[in-house]
Amino acid sequence: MKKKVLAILLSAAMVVSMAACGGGGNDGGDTGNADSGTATEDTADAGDADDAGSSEGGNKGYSFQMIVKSFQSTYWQAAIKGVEQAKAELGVEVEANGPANESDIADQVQMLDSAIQKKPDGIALAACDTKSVVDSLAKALEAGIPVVCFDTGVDEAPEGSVYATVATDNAAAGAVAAENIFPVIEEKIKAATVDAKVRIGEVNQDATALNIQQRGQGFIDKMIELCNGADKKVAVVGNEFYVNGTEGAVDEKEAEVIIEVGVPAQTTVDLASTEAQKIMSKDDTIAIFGSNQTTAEGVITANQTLNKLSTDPEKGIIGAGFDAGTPQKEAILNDQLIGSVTQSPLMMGYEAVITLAKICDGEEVSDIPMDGYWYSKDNMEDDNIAPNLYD
Amino acid sequence: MKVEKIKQNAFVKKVGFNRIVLIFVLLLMYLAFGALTGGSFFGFSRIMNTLNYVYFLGFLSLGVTFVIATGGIDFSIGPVMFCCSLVSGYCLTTYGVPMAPSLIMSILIGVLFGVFNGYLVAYWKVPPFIVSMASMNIAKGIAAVFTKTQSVSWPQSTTDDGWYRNFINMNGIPVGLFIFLGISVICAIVLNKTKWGRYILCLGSNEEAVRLSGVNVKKWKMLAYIICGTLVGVASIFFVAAYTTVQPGYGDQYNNEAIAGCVMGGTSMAGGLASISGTVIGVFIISLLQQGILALGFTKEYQYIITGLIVIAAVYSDVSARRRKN
Amino acid sequence: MANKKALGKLKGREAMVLAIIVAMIVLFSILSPTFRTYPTLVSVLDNSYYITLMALGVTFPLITGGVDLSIGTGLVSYALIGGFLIFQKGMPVGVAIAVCIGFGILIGIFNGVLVAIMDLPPFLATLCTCMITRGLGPALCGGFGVSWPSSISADGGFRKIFKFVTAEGTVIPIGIVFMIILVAIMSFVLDHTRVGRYTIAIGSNKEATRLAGVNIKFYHVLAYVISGLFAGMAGVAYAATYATIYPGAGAGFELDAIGGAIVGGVSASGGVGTILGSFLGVIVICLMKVGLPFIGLQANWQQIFTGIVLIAAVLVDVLKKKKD
Amino acid sequence: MGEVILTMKGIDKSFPGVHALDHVDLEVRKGEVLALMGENGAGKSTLMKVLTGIYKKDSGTITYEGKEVEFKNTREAQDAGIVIVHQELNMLGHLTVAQNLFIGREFKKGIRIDDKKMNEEAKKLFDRLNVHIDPTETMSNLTVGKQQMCEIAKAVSFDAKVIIFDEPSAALTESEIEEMFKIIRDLKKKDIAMVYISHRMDEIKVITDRVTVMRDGTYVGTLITEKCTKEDIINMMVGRVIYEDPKTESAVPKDAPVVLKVEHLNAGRMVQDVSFELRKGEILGFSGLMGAGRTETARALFGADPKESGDIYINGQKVTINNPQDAVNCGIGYLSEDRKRYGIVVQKTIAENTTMASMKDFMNGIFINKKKEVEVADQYVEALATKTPGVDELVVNLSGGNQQKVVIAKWLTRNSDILIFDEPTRGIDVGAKNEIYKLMNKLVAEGKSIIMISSEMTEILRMSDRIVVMCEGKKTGELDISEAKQETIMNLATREIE
Repeated sequence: MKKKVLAILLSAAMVVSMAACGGGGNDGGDTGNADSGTATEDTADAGDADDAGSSEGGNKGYSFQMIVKSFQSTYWQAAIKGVEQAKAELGVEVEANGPANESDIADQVQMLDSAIQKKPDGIALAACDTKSVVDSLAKALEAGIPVVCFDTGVDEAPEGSVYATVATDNAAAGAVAAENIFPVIEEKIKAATVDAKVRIGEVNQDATALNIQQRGQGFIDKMIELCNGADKKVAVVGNEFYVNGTEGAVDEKEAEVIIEVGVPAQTTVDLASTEAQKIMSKDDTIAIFGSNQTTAEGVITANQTLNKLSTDPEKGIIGAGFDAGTPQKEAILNDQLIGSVTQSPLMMGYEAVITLAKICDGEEVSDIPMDGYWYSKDNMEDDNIAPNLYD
Repeated sequence: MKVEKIKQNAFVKKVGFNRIVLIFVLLLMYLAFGALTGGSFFGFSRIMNTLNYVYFLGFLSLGVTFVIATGGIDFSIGPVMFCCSLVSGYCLTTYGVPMAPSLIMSILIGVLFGVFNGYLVAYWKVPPFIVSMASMNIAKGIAAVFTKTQSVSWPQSTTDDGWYRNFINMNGIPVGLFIFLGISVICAIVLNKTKWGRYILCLGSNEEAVRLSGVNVKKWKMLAYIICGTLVGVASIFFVAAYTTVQPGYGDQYNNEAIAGCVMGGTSMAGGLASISGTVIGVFIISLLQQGILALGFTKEYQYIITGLIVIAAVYSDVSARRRKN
Repeated sequence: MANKKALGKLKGREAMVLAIIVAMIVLFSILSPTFRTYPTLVSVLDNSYYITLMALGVTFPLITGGVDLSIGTGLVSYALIGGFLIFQKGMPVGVAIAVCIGFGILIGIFNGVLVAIMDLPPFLATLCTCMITRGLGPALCGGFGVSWPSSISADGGFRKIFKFVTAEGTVIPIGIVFMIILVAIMSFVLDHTRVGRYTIAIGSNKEATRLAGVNIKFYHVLAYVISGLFAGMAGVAYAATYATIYPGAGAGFELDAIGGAIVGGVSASGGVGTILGSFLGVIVICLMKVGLPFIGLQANWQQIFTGIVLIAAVLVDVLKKKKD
Repeated sequence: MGEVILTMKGIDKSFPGVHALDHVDLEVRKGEVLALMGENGAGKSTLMKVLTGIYKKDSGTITYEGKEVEFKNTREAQDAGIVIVHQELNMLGHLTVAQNLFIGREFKKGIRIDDKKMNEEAKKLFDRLNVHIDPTETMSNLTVGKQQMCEIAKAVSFDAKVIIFDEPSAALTESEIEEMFKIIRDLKKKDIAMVYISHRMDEIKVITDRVTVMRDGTYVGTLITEKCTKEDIINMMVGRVIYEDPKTESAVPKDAPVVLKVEHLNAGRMVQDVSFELRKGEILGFSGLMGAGRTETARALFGADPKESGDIYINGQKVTINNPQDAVNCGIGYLSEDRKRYGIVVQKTIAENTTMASMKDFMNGIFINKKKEVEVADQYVEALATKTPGVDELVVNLSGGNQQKVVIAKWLTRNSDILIFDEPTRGIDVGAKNEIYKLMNKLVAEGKSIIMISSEMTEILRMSDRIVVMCEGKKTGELDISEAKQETIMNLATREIE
């Protein structure tokens, strides 16, 4: 009996103590990030030497809450980096947090609500799911807390709750990939006939937030447009969602070009690579596009066995990716991928905070559209690219 | 006989005592979090948030309590819950099935999985653990195939179909709480006052003896799984009511939390010993924990770790208590 | 010779699984020309390494009548921690691998203590460890995804353990060789050493084993340590196969491994099972993982089929028991 | 009589709330068989467990071969030469006989276990005891008796100086017991000391030299077996004479109606073409050796196990019984030999167990009528004189005899007319045994009919009106009590073996 009580008390004590250290960490300035997984240490290591110096810069003393989709992919590390810069410049508090996993929708909603209850001067939000945050945004509106969406826009947001959206135009970004892939494979497409079809693959993470959907669709639409330009008919096969979602596609039989869309059952590299493999191991495949970091890495992983990727359409399959991360950057440097589209997470993070600050200063703010930049071996070092190519 | 008398009192105490300690822990945690988050934790809307989590988790826990009472286990509940709201939600959004039928459909799918699991466990004697593994995969698979691997968003409260969200919160009134407690009471009655519960508990404790008493154990065992399935269906409604969006391929983590809540409440994994009230309190503890951890700005990871440790503590106390008794 | 008979039975099971494997390969090859290519074979193997390793390990707890659910989330967080050390702390890969495996063993011991010494129900105990490990990795290294050095990079050599790429770019899946060696070793351990003998004994009748003066606590813990050790190795294999390790992944991996073992004839109630069986079982699971997409089924079908196969596998046993 | 090899003095041991051993003394001499007797819970097994280091004693001294010793675990005791043959069999069903014999002390070549050598050694051992068991046989394929032999063989194989038999005969057939006695005598010659715990008086008389009696955890006294009678021993055990003589003629009128008629019942190897009748108010004894198929017959009749063929008539009506439900609805109740597994739900209260089989009589609407439940349970606690603080007591806390009574109450509540008692008094102490017997007589007097399966000859002869004898799954004879003699039954029971 005693044991039982003891055990339960013990666990209670544990909770309290856990909480305690959390609280301890919490009153300290930017340790908000520390809680959300020692982000600061990382980014500190990762550079930002000027951070220390400029931290005495302006001091507006605002405190913001930032909710990201998750800290899973290094993409968000870059975003945090941007936030760090903004913090340093403006001397504001930003407490960043995010679910363990881009699909823990429920958690993110809870976090957003928590953030609102902390009554910050503003909230920067990258919504995992655009629908489920709507109610919370309404709460924010009531509480009079300005919200800036970054990375992902929330279309159905209640009027006036979201002051500005700092996000990539994903459809455009997807199109960018298509535009850059097409010239390389143009010859092959021209050569294609109904009997000798060519196949273009796309691996798309299961789309929770619209942005990846739009991206995938953007790529498909652009590619179709370009192919039609070269008067070739295009068919879309694979995941029914895109097959049904696409206009201007024809039936597989009378098409010269086939766009095959693979969607892994879950957002894991292994499943992504299986999908990529499936497409790449077909003989008529001439190009493949991984529409976000995970799936792009899926393509690379698949290639480790297939060894089919090449920058020369005659030698093998043309590969392109999205976002950055070490594996992709290496793949590009090693002529496996011809290039990749990067958004500017760093800028997004930065802008998001800046915008919030402006709002607090009562300035007018408007949406800041971010472009997707195509980067390849040649321009990886450019100033407008390099900072966005996170590891 | 004197000896046994003592033992028995100890046992009675144990049952009662258990709850008291739990409630104590619950309050302790609440205060702790409150203190650490500078009061913001005591806000009304914070409570509502916590409840949002309590609802669906609660129904899952109630369901699995019945299964564990039979000495079985079901950790397909999380994915099955998602499967329910995905499939019915997809019908709602894509095939234009009206709201009411979709909700009923959610529950029916839950029941179907209950039947499936129950049948295999009771009539084919497949170990529950394996059945769970199987139906977990099947649930995920079906959901994904059906929705073409796209997430499904149920209507917002603002839309005409939004009324279903009043289940949890009708302009500020936590309706869900009443529904949840109501159903909990029903569950408690079923478990303790009816033939169903009596047989479920007994066969959890000694199936063969019950069978040789001329009871159709298979039927009652299956029933436990069906009850579980039904409640999972209900849970799925409360999940979408709280968070609108569900997506294929997930839901595993809720198994652990649901089972945790149930075990913490003093339901013994060995079967035959279950307590609805305990489960309810357990669920509140888990949800409060989840809420508190997030409020403190921790990420989910810490919640996983702490929940894990707490459950270990709870189970250990249960085990050692039973060892003492024998 | 009843012993032979008993052996015979298991052999029968393995033969059956082997037959299924062949059947699947034939079926897929017929349905999909792209399936019957060397690269696909290699990729099936690639996908199998970390699952196989998990399965080899988890077979031991299963035979003691327990289970280890922590291996899936475990291997990911070990790999995560390893990668974290390499990139954030600039440690050599060797150290990372060691840490990876070390953590596996630690968690193994933890499980062992919970189950064998504190006497908790294995299922629940390891479910908790599953939660803990799930949090552990991200908590320790900041919840960011990390990638181990790629095969091209200087210290990417460890990837060659599992897959050797010749100059002409042909890929040799030497990983499978290691798997076979490990299968041989572990089979020996299970069938011909005290560790294995007592593992079976515990699964068969714990009390009797104790009264026979066997230090069951030790051997029971050991079973979980083995499982942990292999989970650690699986972590390395996973890191070696895939570019980036994302936190939060790994839930469900264990089911592939345990499912494989069950399909391979390991009894969920303990006392029965062979390493070879588990190995073959895993191959079946992996064939489905990789194969089904090739025959034009969306990846999700794989999950459904896995479920069905699992039930089928157990039903076979149930029916067999009914017969005799 | 050899010199003393082992003495235990003033051994004291308490468990939470129980004073299991109160300064018990014990003395064992080389080459003797010492019977250790006492009712269940008298502390026999506890004492032995203290000796072999399974329990730790609170106080007292153990002197073995002149030195004071205290073993920390069975292993140490074994190494010192004190081995215990446990009451419950400690088999590893999935391993072979040889692997079982040498578990914990395998022969090894390097790190490899040398199974070949183990098989050879096992073979030698069995030859020495001349029992015929294949060392490579998987343990679970052996009969209970054979498994028990392995246990003994195992004990012998640690060239033991003291062997403790804890109710070794409980699961053995008469012939196997004979075999065992041969071994024991043989061991005596080898000057090995043995402690023999058993409930069976006749065995005690046959095999032991001295009898030490315990009661309620205390030492009562020691007798020389030849110089004492059963009554003496029993008196020391319970302090009252309860031994009764066999029934001489049936109490059932010849014209009593047949309530149960079984024809050509077949269920696997153990039940082959069994037919018999049961009259109203009759106790039909089922005698035979362990594994003769009596329990199997009962279970098949009750629908607990599937049967291949055979007709069952209740009061002349043909009935189909495919599962226990059918049987119970036909008014049959089955009291298993293994109460804990098949009889009671230990974690539940007496009341809950009592109404288990007849829930539907205790419902009002969808709710259970707890009040009525308790009333009825109380009645039966009265009627059967069940020793318990109350009906809300958990059955796990009751003694064997009282648990048996709860099971009986369960069937009476269901008012079953035909009761199958399978080994009704196994593991029940002598006092409680007697109560059960009285109870059975009372029941038949009230017009119930009883099938009693028993391995204890005295029990059969004392209770039955008629006796069915089975052997190797076949019915080999049916005797009226008046013509039944121990010898006649024995050779019916063993007919096919010879």
